[in-house]
Amino acid sequence: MAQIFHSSMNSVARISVFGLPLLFVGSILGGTIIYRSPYITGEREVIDQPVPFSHKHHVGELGIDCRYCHTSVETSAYAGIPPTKTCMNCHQQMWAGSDMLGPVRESYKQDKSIPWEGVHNLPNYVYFNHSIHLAKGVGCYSCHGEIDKMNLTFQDKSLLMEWCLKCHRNPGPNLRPKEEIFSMTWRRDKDHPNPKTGEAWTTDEIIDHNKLKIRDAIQITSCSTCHR
Amino acid sequence: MSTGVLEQHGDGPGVAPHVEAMPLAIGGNHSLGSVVDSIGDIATCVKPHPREWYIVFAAGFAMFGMFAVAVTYLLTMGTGIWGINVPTAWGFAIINFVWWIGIGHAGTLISAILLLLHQRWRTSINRFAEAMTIFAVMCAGVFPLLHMGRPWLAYWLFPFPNNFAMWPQFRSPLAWDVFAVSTYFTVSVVFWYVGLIPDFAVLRDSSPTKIQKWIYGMLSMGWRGSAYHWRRYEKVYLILAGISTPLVFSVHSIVSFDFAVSIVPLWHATIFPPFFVIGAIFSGFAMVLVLAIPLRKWYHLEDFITDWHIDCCAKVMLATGMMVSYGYFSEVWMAWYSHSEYEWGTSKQRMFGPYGWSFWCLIFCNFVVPQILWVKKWRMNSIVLFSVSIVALIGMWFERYVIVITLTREYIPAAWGRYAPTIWDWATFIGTFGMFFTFFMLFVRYVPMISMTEIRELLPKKSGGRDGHASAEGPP
Amino acid sequence: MSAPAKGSKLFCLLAEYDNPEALVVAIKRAKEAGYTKLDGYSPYGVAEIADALGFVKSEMATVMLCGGLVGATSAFCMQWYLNAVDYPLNVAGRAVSDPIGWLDSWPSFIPVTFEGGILTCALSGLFGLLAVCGLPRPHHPLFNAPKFEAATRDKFFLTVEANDPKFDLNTTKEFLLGLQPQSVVEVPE
Amino acid sequence: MTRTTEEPLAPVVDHEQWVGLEELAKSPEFQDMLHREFPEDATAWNDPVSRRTFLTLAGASVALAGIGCSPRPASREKIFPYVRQPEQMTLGIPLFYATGFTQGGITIGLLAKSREGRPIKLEGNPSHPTSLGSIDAIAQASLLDMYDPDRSRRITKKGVDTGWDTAVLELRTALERLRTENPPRAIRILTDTVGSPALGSMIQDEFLKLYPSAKWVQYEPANRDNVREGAKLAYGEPVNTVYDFTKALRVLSLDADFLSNGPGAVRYTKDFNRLRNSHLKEGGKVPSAEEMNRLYVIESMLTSTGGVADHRLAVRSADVEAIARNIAKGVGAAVQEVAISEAAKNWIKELVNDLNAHKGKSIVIAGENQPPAVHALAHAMNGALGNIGTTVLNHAPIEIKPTTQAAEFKELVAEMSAGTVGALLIIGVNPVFTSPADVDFKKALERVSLTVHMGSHSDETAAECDWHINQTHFLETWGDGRAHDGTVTLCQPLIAPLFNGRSPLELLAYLVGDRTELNPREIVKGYWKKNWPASGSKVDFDAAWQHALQEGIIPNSASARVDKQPNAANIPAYTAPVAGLELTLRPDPAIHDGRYLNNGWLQELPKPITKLTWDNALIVSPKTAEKHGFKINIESTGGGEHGRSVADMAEITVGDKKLKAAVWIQPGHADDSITLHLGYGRQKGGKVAKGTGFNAYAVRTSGAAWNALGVKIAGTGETYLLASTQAHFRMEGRRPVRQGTLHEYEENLKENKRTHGKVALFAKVPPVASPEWRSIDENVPGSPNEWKGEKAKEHKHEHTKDDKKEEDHGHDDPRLIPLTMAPATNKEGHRWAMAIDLTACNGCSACVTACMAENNIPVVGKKEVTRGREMHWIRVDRYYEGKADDPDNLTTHFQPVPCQQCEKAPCEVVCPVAATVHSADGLNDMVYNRCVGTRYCSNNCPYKVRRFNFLTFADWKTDTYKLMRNPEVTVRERGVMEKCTYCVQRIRSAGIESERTGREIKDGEIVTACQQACPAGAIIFGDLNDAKAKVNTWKQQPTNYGLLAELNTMPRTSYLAAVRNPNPDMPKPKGA
Repeated sequence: MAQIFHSSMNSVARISVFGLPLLFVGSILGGTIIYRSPYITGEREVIDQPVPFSHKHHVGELGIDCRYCHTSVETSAYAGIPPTKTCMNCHQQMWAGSDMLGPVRESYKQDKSIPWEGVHNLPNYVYFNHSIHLAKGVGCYSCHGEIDKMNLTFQDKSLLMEWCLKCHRNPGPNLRPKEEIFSMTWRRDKDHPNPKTGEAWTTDEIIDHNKLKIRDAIQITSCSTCHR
Repeated sequence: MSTGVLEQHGDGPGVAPHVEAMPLAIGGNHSLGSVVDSIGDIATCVKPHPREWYIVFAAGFAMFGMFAVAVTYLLTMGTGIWGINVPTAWGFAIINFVWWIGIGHAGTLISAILLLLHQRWRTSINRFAEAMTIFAVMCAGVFPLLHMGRPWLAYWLFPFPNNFAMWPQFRSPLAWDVFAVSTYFTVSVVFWYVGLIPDFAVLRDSSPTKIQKWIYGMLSMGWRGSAYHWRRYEKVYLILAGISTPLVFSVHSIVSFDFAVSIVPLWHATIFPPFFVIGAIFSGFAMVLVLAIPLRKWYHLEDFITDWHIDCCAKVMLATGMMVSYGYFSEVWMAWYSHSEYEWGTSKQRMFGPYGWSFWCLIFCNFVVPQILWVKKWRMNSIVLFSVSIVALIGMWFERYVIVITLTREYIPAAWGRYAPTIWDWATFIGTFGMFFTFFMLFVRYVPMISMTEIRELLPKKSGGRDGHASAEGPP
Repeated sequence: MSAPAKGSKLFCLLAEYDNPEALVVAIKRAKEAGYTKLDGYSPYGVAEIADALGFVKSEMATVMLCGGLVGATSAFCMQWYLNAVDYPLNVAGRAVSDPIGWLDSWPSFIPVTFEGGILTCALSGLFGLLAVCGLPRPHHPLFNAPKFEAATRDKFFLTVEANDPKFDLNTTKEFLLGLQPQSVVEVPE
Repeated sequence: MTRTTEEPLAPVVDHEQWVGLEELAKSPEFQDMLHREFPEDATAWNDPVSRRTFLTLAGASVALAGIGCSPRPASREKIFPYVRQPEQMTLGIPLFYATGFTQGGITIGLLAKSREGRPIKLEGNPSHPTSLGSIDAIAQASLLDMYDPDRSRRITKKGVDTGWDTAVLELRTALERLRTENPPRAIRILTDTVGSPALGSMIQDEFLKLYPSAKWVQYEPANRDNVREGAKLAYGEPVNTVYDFTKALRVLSLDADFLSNGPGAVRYTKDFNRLRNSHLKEGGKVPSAEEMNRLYVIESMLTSTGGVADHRLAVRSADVEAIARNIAKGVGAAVQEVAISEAAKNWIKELVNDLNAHKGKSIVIAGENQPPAVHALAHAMNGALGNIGTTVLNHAPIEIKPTTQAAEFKELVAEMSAGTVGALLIIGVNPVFTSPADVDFKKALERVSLTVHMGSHSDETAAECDWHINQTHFLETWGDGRAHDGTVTLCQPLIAPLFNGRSPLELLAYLVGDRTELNPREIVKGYWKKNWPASGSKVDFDAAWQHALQEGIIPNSASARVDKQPNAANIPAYTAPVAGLELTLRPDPAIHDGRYLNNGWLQELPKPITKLTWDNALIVSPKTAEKHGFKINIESTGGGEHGRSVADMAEITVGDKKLKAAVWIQPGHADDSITLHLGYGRQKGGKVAKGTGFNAYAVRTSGAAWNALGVKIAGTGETYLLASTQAHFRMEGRRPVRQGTLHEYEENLKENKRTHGKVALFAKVPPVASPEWRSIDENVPGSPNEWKGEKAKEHKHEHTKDDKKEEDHGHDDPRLIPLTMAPATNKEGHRWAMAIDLTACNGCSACVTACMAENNIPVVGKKEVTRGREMHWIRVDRYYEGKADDPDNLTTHFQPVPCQQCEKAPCEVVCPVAATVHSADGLNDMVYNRCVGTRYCSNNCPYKVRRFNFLTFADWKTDTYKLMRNPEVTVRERGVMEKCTYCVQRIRSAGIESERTGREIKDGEIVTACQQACPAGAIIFGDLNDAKAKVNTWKQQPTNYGLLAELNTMPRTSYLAAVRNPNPDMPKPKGA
């Protein structure tokens, strides 16, 4: 009887037999990593806009309040993308001839919307409501990141369901006093103390201060809270 | 590889068995080598394949093609192409799923339970019964997948670390099903493959061409027949048989939980698990006979699959047929005795409602017809036995049909409806036959359909065998 | 097959028998003679050969038991953790918010626990068997031996390996020839 | 954002707000979009209205992303903000505008809900007398008509597109020529019944004045000629009679389906149910027979009204008059007795006594399809019973011009045939389809030199006319109208005309010319500025106008009362109708006279009694069917009882007119009578209307508009597939509907202390798991069985002297302890629950359409209904008790079944992916995006209220439907289960509102869509943890029971048993 296989086949065979289960487990784990990667979630991905609007300039440098443009953020589910009129309030005088603002003027003149690219896109079966988050003391910063430092706006967080749930299960760390909701610089540390205690704010102090109870995790992780 | 000693015959080692008094497990005058020649040469294609193989394979393959068409259309359009509707949200897909998985159970039962019970007659039929199991489970497995509204999301049924932080709901019998069926399939394949390792080694050494040697050599994993290996091997095989036995019971119990855990009248019954398991064995043995009777004729395997084997299978069918019939009686009795309007009302609907014919059809197929098998002459008649087996398969299909059709008339009379399959239901169902026979015919062609190792062990000592005495673990 | 080429290392001596009883007798004799690196080969499992070799109890039962227990335990814990701790949802009123109370629905977890145990038991059996036996090993010195292919057909073989401390080519060959084999051949590495 | 907190606002109608859409509709992109069959990305519609896109759209693409087709971020959607945002609009917050829906000249006031400039839902206007906050199925579904993609989109002259300006110019020139010809050629305007003062004035005061040769003709097929003629007989003038059911303890209906058809049906249902209340009175007393009204109905076809009657007599429609005469005689009206059957005589004997015992507190009402004599008799009876002025109030007519439409129409056709008509303006009617078979309108039309059709669809009449002008929907234009009592209702537009339609006001204004006001808003406002109802003080018109717009009505504008007593002298002499088969024609309960035939919601709405969808049929009684050998084969295939019925075809012969149609066998129908509904079988109805039903106009003659005698019927041997959603009508001893009489209620309440006051009579189903009342009651605070946690188990009874008897130990019965290992969850916070009063429900199905509109429920089509796959989240089950062939003693029950929101929901436990689980406030959440479609939940739902998207049922292609959808509700894709959620979007919105402001949700703040629509007020919704909530007072009624509660599902929805108030002296059914 002649050998059918070369001796090297022993290693090949063993690696294939015992490697298969590892490959199987590995590919699942790999998949879960890839599906959380910024490539899939679009995290920190800068998107070109018809007009290169800079939050850094308007918020960080000029200090315009969020609500000047996003008018319905405190009352409605949607923060609201400002109508062209809002842009023109200032830009009729300022930078009135700038090339960059051409599409804005065109829009105003022709009564045609500026086709902005959506940056924060939630699936359509998710019913996110801005107003309740602000009312309960979750600041813009918690979801949108340091928007005052963004030239072109990008998505700062993954917006995955597990990311939503992380806060819905334990909202405490993301709460802030209601005066600081729109602040981009406020952090919960000793540099921004509770004037009453002189220490960093605690969650309980914030809830007391805001005079609004936070519903427990069971309630706000119920499916119909976000999906209808 | 059966274990222990055939104590019921009182044979000690070295004592020739009372061949006259015993039914024949192996006919003819075989030696160790002739067993390899008669069985192995089929798989290595040294012996030509009969014309019937080509006919069955071609027919099977054609039906498999139809399955592909049906599935493509299903995935394009949605489950609405089937006859399901709102009171009857489960239709053919679940009927077929339960039916196929029930058929599969006979293979495991023959391999595992009969091994544990020291039944010598399992040896000749266990290999292809196991193959039947695997292909039947494959056919069964496609149905739960296809019947989902959004089958592309089937992976949500597995607990993998997903980014929406949602998990399967482990109280649902369907979540259990996922684990039961996938475990069952995996363990069946493992069991089958472990049994095949020494036979692949035989084929490696006996096949004429280099490519066959290479393939079988790889499949045999370099099996050499060392006594150390044999000892471990037999232990593993025995334990696999040991765990397969509760596995079979658990799998069909869990399949029955799909019904029994619900609150549908006549589904919500404690009798369902045993009733389903027995029914599975009944239909499985019928399928074994449907496969064995032609195969042994076409491949001239009468020496290995003897009349005794066939007779044993027929007796099992008769016994299990009576047991399922008891189940039918018990269901009706309990419904009446419970004094529940819903249970009894639904029973009446089942027997005399619009689908009453299917209930009586099932009584005829599963209770009346198998009574023929009391008569030994008819048990021994291949044609009668083959026909009874086919009838039993139909009957067991109707059993599941009757169960699913219960949905048409349950609690709220205003919501009562009807159910009828569409052409696409049939195409999918028949298509799985194509899938089954395609795979089975390929198995017959390329894999030894009877375990040569175990047959040789079963040979009398004078022919080099061990009288069927196994070697799992000797005395210390 | 021709005799092994000169100069190549010897793997073992291979004695051929045509029935298991003769092989068992030969193994017993070789054991008595003090050989330790012995092995017997047969086309089907013969209990007496392994017994004669002194390999009475295999380790596979332990391997499979451990595999099964690990699988079952992790299946149960997984279900409890996922449905009670990580995202405890109120399913048909069968859940309460506290994870321990949630164990009240333990009967629902039994099927998956059981299946998990069976699955890992079977897989550990398969992979354990291969690992313990040193398989897959498609290339093996024994396959160099002429006639060894009959080991899967109808012959029974005894090997004395060259690395046996008592092994000496000539005396061992003599000894083996004294055990009434049908043939004795040298098997190169 | 709920309606109760939102004051309806008047829209700012400066052109700015609407210009976007108007211009858009003209743009080629939009036209492309509308015409393209598969828009690639319908969301990228460069349009301010869809700027927020339609949240519902991307479900499919997102789901596909899940399998890796597009692993990249869920979707990169474009955002199109406004250029100038309308001031009162806040994104995501709905606005409500008062408007009105007109049918048959009567307008019901509505509040239209608008999201980002799109009307998405219609609700009743609480300030409006016809609505009082409720709505009927047709008005509700009229929303879909506006978005109907089959609507006419152009102005054509002989099929060739022309513009509005051209059209108006040419028409004016043509009319001018006719006017100035010598002699002037006749001009005719044909409209339906006009109740709009502005339009009436436009026609009468301006158009007819400008064109002296013009005449105005009104015709609609389901007209109220008989009512007007009857009033003339009784009063000498066509008074408009309004009934006050809140004071009527005894009601007799003479073939009148006043609860679901005709003017004021919504209001009448509301009023009727004020006195049809089984709730216990002060001191836990069952209401007496004098505290609850009693309804006697004499009719041929079983109707919603007949379904809730306490006593119903099924006779041929033609025989009603004779019985009416005898009753009238009995109550003292000056009429002669005539011969009637012995059975009827016995039946009316006690009826007459009962009516006589309730003088001034009863109503006799006659149906529109009864001849004038019966109406006159009804007036006479009301007069004799002293009801005039108390329960029966006569007003001046609300029609601008009350006419006898059939006669006028016949006259018009005669003129046309004679060739004397120079021009015919057909506005909003479809006479080619609806004219009686013996009046050949189509042929006559050929002899008219100028024919102009204005209509919303390019229908049968449009095809025969030279000109077609597309008409606006009422939600697209300004208008006014009058309520059933004459109250002026103002109708505001919600959106600019989607397809550039024009309103009749606009057309006439342009044709009149020389007007300063050409815009419909200016016309309506201008009219009312001149005609504002006088009141004592001086009115600031602009403020009053603004207020009226907000309220939707002009206050105190009901028509003047007419104080006259009826005169029985003019009632024509009785001629006995011939025996034998009769054919009764009626407007269809869903599609009316055919004008809504292209409305999928109405087509698929199971008709209240027959449960037929998508078709009409010749409805006959079982006996008549047997006599002629007709049968219905419930097919064993497909949906079967739940959709598929194969009916025999028959040919009926009325005079020389013949029609082949399917036969539907209806228990409760009078023998020797055939009922056929109008409106089906249209040739040019649109895509939805195509191929549905049989054209009843083919056998309708002007002489026998409603009722034809001497009809012959014969089977043709053919069969026809009918889609009926419920063919099985027996309860099979299961009693899903519990019912009893007041008397039985009282008796049982006395006897059943053991059950803590639960009425055993209503609970005759054997227990399965635990006693139903327990599992229901323990949820109700203040009930003796309230859940007290562990303490309940060791409950030791304080024995008093009187309750030593065994039966007082109900709670010691081991069977009475809830059989569950799982303790109750959700004890704190809100616990939403619903109760449905079966006493009140008359099966009108307004709830079903309201639910479809609110929850984006798809229409599946006839084929899918026959396969048992209709998608209604709430269905109205209909059962009969009694013998099917004994129509007089057949009791009908209606039971609306939405999701029961079980606390121990069987559906949840079997879902393998947790797609349906409980929310913290006890809702049975259905998470569409998690659903993989195993359908196990549907199997395990004993109520069968879950609906599955077997195919792609939702319309993802039609752009206009995308505009219509409620953005708060996900549109479900194929393969997903769906079901009633208690309108969770409303609950969550109210929850957010209350959480944001830190207040509690008030009882009644959240209303579900079905509850809101229900004219009968049969549905109540609220928080179980609020002890004062109305839902709790309902649930504490002894009649409260849970459907299949014996399964221990602990349903949050419960039912109040149907309690009737039959006359104990009435003849009992044979064998009873």
